[in-house]
Amino acid sequence: MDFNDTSQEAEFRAEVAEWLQQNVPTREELSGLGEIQQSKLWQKRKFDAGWACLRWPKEYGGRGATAIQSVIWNQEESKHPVPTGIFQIGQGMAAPTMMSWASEEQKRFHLPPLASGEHIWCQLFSEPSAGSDLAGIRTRAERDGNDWIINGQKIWTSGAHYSDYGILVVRTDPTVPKHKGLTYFFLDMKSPGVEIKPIKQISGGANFNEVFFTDVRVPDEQRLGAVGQGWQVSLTTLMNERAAIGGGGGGVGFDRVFRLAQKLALDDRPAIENGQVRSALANWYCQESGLKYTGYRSLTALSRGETPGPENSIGKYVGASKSQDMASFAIDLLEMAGILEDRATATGAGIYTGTYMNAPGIRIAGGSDEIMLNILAERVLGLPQDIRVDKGVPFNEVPSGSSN
Amino acid sequence: MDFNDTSQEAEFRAEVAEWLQQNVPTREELSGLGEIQQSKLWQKRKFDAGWACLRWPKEYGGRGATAIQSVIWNQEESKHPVPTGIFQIGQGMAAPTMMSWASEEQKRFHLPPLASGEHIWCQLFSEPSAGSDLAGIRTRAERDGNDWIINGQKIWTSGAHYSDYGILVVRTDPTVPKHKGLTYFFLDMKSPGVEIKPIKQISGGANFNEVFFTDVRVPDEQRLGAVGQGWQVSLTTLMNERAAIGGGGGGVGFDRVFRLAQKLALDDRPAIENGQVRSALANWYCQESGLKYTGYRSLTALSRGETPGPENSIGKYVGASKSQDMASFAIDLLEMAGILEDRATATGAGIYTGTYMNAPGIRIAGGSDEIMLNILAERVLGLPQDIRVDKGVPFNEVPSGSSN
Amino acid sequence: MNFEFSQEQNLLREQARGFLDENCPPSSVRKILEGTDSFDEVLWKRIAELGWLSTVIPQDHGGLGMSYYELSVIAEELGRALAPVPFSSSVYLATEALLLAGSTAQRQKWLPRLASGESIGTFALSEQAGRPTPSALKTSFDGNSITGTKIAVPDGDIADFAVVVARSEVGDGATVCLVELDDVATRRVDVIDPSRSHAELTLEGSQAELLGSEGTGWSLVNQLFDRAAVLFAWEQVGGCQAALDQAKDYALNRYAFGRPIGGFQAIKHKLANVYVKNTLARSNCYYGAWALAGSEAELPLAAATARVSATQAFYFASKENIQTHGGMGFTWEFDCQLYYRRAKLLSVGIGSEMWWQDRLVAAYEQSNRLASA
Amino acid sequence: MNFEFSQEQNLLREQARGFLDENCPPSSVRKILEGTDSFDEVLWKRIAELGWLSTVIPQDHGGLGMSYYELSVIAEELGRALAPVPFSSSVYLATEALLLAGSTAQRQKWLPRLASGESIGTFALSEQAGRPTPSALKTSFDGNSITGTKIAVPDGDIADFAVVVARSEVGDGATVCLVELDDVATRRVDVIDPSRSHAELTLEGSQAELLGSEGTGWSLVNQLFDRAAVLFAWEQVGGCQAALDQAKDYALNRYAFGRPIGGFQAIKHKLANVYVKNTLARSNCYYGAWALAGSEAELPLAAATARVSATQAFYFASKENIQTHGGMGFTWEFDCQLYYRRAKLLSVGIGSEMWWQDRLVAAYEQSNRLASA
Repeated sequence: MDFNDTSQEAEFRAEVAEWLQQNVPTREELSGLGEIQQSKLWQKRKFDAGWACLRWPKEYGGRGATAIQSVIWNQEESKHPVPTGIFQIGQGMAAPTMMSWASEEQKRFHLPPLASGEHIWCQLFSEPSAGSDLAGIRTRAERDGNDWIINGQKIWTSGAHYSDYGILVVRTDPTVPKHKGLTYFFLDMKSPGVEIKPIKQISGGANFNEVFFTDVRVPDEQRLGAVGQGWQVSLTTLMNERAAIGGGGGGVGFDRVFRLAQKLALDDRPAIENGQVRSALANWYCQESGLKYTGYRSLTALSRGETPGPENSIGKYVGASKSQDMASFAIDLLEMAGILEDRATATGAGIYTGTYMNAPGIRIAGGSDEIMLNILAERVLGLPQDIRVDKGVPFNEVPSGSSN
Repeated sequence: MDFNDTSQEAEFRAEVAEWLQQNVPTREELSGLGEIQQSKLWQKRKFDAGWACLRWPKEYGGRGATAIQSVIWNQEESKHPVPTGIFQIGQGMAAPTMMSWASEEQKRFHLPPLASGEHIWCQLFSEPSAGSDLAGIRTRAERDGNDWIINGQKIWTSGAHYSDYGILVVRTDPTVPKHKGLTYFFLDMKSPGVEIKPIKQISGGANFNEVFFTDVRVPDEQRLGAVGQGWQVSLTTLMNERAAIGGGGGGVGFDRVFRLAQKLALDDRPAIENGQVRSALANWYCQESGLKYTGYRSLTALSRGETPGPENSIGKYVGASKSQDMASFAIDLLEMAGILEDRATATGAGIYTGTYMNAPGIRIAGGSDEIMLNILAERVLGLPQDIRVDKGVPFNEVPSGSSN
Repeated sequence: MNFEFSQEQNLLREQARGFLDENCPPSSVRKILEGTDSFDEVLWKRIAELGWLSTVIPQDHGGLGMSYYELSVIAEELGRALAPVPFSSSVYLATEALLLAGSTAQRQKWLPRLASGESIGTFALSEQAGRPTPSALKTSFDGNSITGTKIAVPDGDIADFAVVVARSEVGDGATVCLVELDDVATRRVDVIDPSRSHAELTLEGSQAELLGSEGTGWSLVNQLFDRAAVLFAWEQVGGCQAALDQAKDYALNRYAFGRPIGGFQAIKHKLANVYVKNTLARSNCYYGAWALAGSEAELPLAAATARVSATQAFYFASKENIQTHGGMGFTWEFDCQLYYRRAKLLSVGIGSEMWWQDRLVAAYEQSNRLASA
Repeated sequence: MNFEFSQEQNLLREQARGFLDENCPPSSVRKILEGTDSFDEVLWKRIAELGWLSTVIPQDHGGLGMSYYELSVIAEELGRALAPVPFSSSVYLATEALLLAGSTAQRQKWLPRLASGESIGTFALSEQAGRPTPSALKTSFDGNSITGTKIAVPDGDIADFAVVVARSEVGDGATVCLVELDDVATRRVDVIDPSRSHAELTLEGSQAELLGSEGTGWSLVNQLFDRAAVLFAWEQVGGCQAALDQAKDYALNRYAFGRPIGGFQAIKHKLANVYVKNTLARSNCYYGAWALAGSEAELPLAAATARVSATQAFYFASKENIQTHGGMGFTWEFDCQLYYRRAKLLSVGIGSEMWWQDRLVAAYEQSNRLASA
């Protein structure tokens, strides 16, 4: 057990740090560009210098680096204020799925533009009536010559409006049990019949979209896996999703609330001296620290060639409620000023209310708390699956209440 | 809404108080008697003066009093240190079942000795492999002429060793679905073939027993309800059980921990000044107060002739975990002295550890936390029942794993 | 002994619920939340016509002279409907302050206007982030005029007058004043629940008159908070129940894996726990209403108990309502957010959960001292 | 970067687990719990033979001179087995105190005996109910002899010597002494977990020698607690895992309503939550072990983090293990009680969860001061 770099690791880190130092875009370079242009500029620069998607093979635009090198890169890159989020779904979820299921030709065609930031991809999985029960999707694909014709609706699609491609699961046979009638495609988001509408969230933002399909044609060549094998292909994507979002809930962190408690008065003394404040802070520190070192342990496993398992579900599960409760507590500490969202009125206003309003979404996105607990119970502890009344039942005979 | 007595209520309360003042047994009267003799002495005295089982009709040994009079009696009686617990199952659960299901002759024969304390009854329901799933009992009864012959084992029977009679649910037909093959009896606990063994609990006490039946004969006259109707009869008993134990978890209460926190030092100041202590105490006070007034609201409903419903499950559910956590917290406040059970060593030693060790049993007895939540969800909120894989399946074909 | 509302009170509840179902559906709340109006003026006028504003105001001041049980019933229903009106500011705070400490002249001037809805009153205490204390107050009052800044004043942009807490060099360190807001600079501010408007008041030598006596202001704030806490708690409990109802309805009608999600124990037990917290909070509110209606001595403890449990219950019910709805609950379009926003707004409106936990224990200590004295 | 135990350390774990499975099954624990023996003497001798007592003692004092990673591995396995031996007293407390503050002579005299198991040491701080502070200490030390009463001293009835904290009029208010217990009156006392014996020590002018220097005792106690906390936390995490394993096995094999109870979400999610708490606690213990093995500066924060999360996890795992077992879990006959008792014993052994929460925040404050200085 050693937190320090080996000498090779230290050397690699120094190389990374120096390159970053010299190549991170300056303010002047970024000024006037929107977030997407900024992201693309930075991604292209990394790609050109061989620093994009480090773990990918070189022939697909990567560097063929080790897991630990990739971690070192991420640690060093995160020290700089560079935009990276918009490529996460394409590089983190679509690409691994392509690597497992696409043809060599498709990989050589699609992966380099993903690595270079030229193409952005999105994920078209969830539907209004299929969230936790993802395999219950209803969007239909019907064969027509060499094409498939897609009709239906997807939801919760991040970045659909600026994406070039999307990965898509659809139902090709509603007369067989639900997991067996699915097929997986990728498609050009500019295809005729694709309509994108933003969804406004309770936090006021609109990071997600609804995507409607009306007679959208997708060539059969863009199918990944066999017809009816869509669920297995989806699992490749979902496993990588879990690894990607495993890091925690984001939002307000321990240190910010700690500093708030140092600064604020409580009965004319610093709030940090209050036992209740100390106890709450200590518990959140334990959670943050526990998640951090659980992450380190996963990285170590990764660097030994092991696959990170469903235990990664812990991060989001614990992190989301922690954020929610910390934000709620911070608002309480601020008392009447806590509700202010007006930056002119109060220092830090809107930060805690922002997390308060965002956290409920984190508790749901990418698998709700309840789904995470089921995954941990079933796949880590080996407890039995829930009783499935839809097991073996043709999809079009499964009860669906009013939700269809 | 008024907490105060009406003038009739005040008059009744005065009458009760005066009678109690003059008739509660003195220390001299009780000295040398065991708990059971003490209880019987007091019960007989109440019975003779018309103060036993107030709500029962007079012809069965009661007083025909109103619900509110019964509450007033209980409030006044609880001000005196008199022993009453051993009659709870007989008077609170067996008697209401007899009133609903026994013949007039049986009621006139059995209820007065229950009211007078001459007879003590116990409840023979749970089995080693049928706890939460009470209808899964396996103890068999087979018809033999006018008798039934009982074989099997019951568990968690309070007071079996000093009881005169027991109420009993057994399986009379294992070839029909589980709820349909049960039949309900009462029996003489001195019947040949009844063997009683105490169960030692983790708290060190032995308040419960295992009861073994080997070819025990019970006359068919002692059947309550029809053959195969045992589940419905049991529900009468269980509804009354819930009302009887609805009051909460017992053990360490708020005021005791509050006083401990006033007395103990924490960093050289009274512990009660610490914010964490105040917050924890406030939360427990809210729970205790909430349970108390929920109880009052039930009494009001009762006094208006409404039946208390499954919402009474709240008391035990909330109270048990509250006791457990309060005891754990009090031990923590005492720090190293908290683990002492040696009364010679520490004031109040053993009180908190005693509750700590007892509370897990309260969370299970009379319906576990999980069963309580199911009851509230299904019967109060109207949510669907769990999926039942044993529904409609002949009992002897229901999977039972290794637990039979 | 009787621990339920009377038939008349329950009839009032039915009428109130019927009225609000019709005149204050979620779409009305949303209109204020999303628009620029500070409150629902039409609803406010109708509420005034029903006499709700005057419930506990004595008849000789233009009120109905009814009890706090009736006001509790109305508060619960307003909480259930999330009514976007200045009821809590004008009735629980301004009216109560006048009833507690107003001079004859002040009562004669303002109570009839508050009763009729002609005037809206509010209460202004907070000046900065954190729990207010007398020693941290900066607002000064010289006997005739007041200077200072008050933040996050509920309905501060629409109120005709505010009960304002100022520093005092004598007594308990605070003095309460009544300030007419006609000439005061008010600026509406964004808050977590825009269906209830808030403003910053900049007092620059504004005309002000004493309410109560100098140097007894902090004691008045505490008395006022105890009274308002019971009524805030009833609003919160109303919100709890509405959030639970919404979650339950959704859980019964939303299917996953071929059955209603309300049939999964994860959801069943979640909602049962919401029900448990709601029930305990409601029972504590009964206790609070009883104390508010008559028992001065028990009020501080009863108010804190009602307030703490209602605050906790509403936070829990509103967040688990969203969770039960899954992704749909996180959309702007669904009404789950309305309860979640209001839960937080009400929870700090007259002091946070932490603050009231502290007050609860202090009240218990005090009642023990009295009992042993 | 590498955040896992080495192959050699994992091999040690396997050996330790195999040894304890054989030599310390639950029936051995129960024998001490139910009997009159203070500890399992046979097991203790075998543990000594394996060298576990000497893990971190330097080779020139008869030890193995290994690292705290090896000791962490052993602590976890002892915790998992609930070993009824004075390991924590003698190794985490007495040995560590000598390593921290012992004079050359004291180290030369005692470390070899502790390493071989010939002597058992312990630590005596508490004198009364509540959190100890220097100002509340009554035990006095005059340079040669010590007088006072120490309660709830772990293994006080079987220890050969105790590290005893006495009052000091100088420095930080406390002085630590080493007291041989041959002539000291010790009285075994009943505690919540009788598988670990405790005694009251009555010191009446007993011969004592200074450990460290006068008036630095409280600082020594704090250093000692930070070190012991990591090792206690590993024992707790071992217990967590065993309780979870027991619950899971039962849930898979106990049927109700025609299926294993482990298939009901109420049980699935309960045990998943146990797993989550255990995992976070374990990860924090890794951090603690790393700090204990090398980073003085990070130790206070790392130790408190490991300790708080392990204490919470063990309480939760042990109580929900009983709950998962239903009525059977409440019987004396089942082993659930062993974890539940041990959880509480370990949780106050070197200071409660509350105490360590306070220490955690203090350590964070301190590390921030250092970082900004």
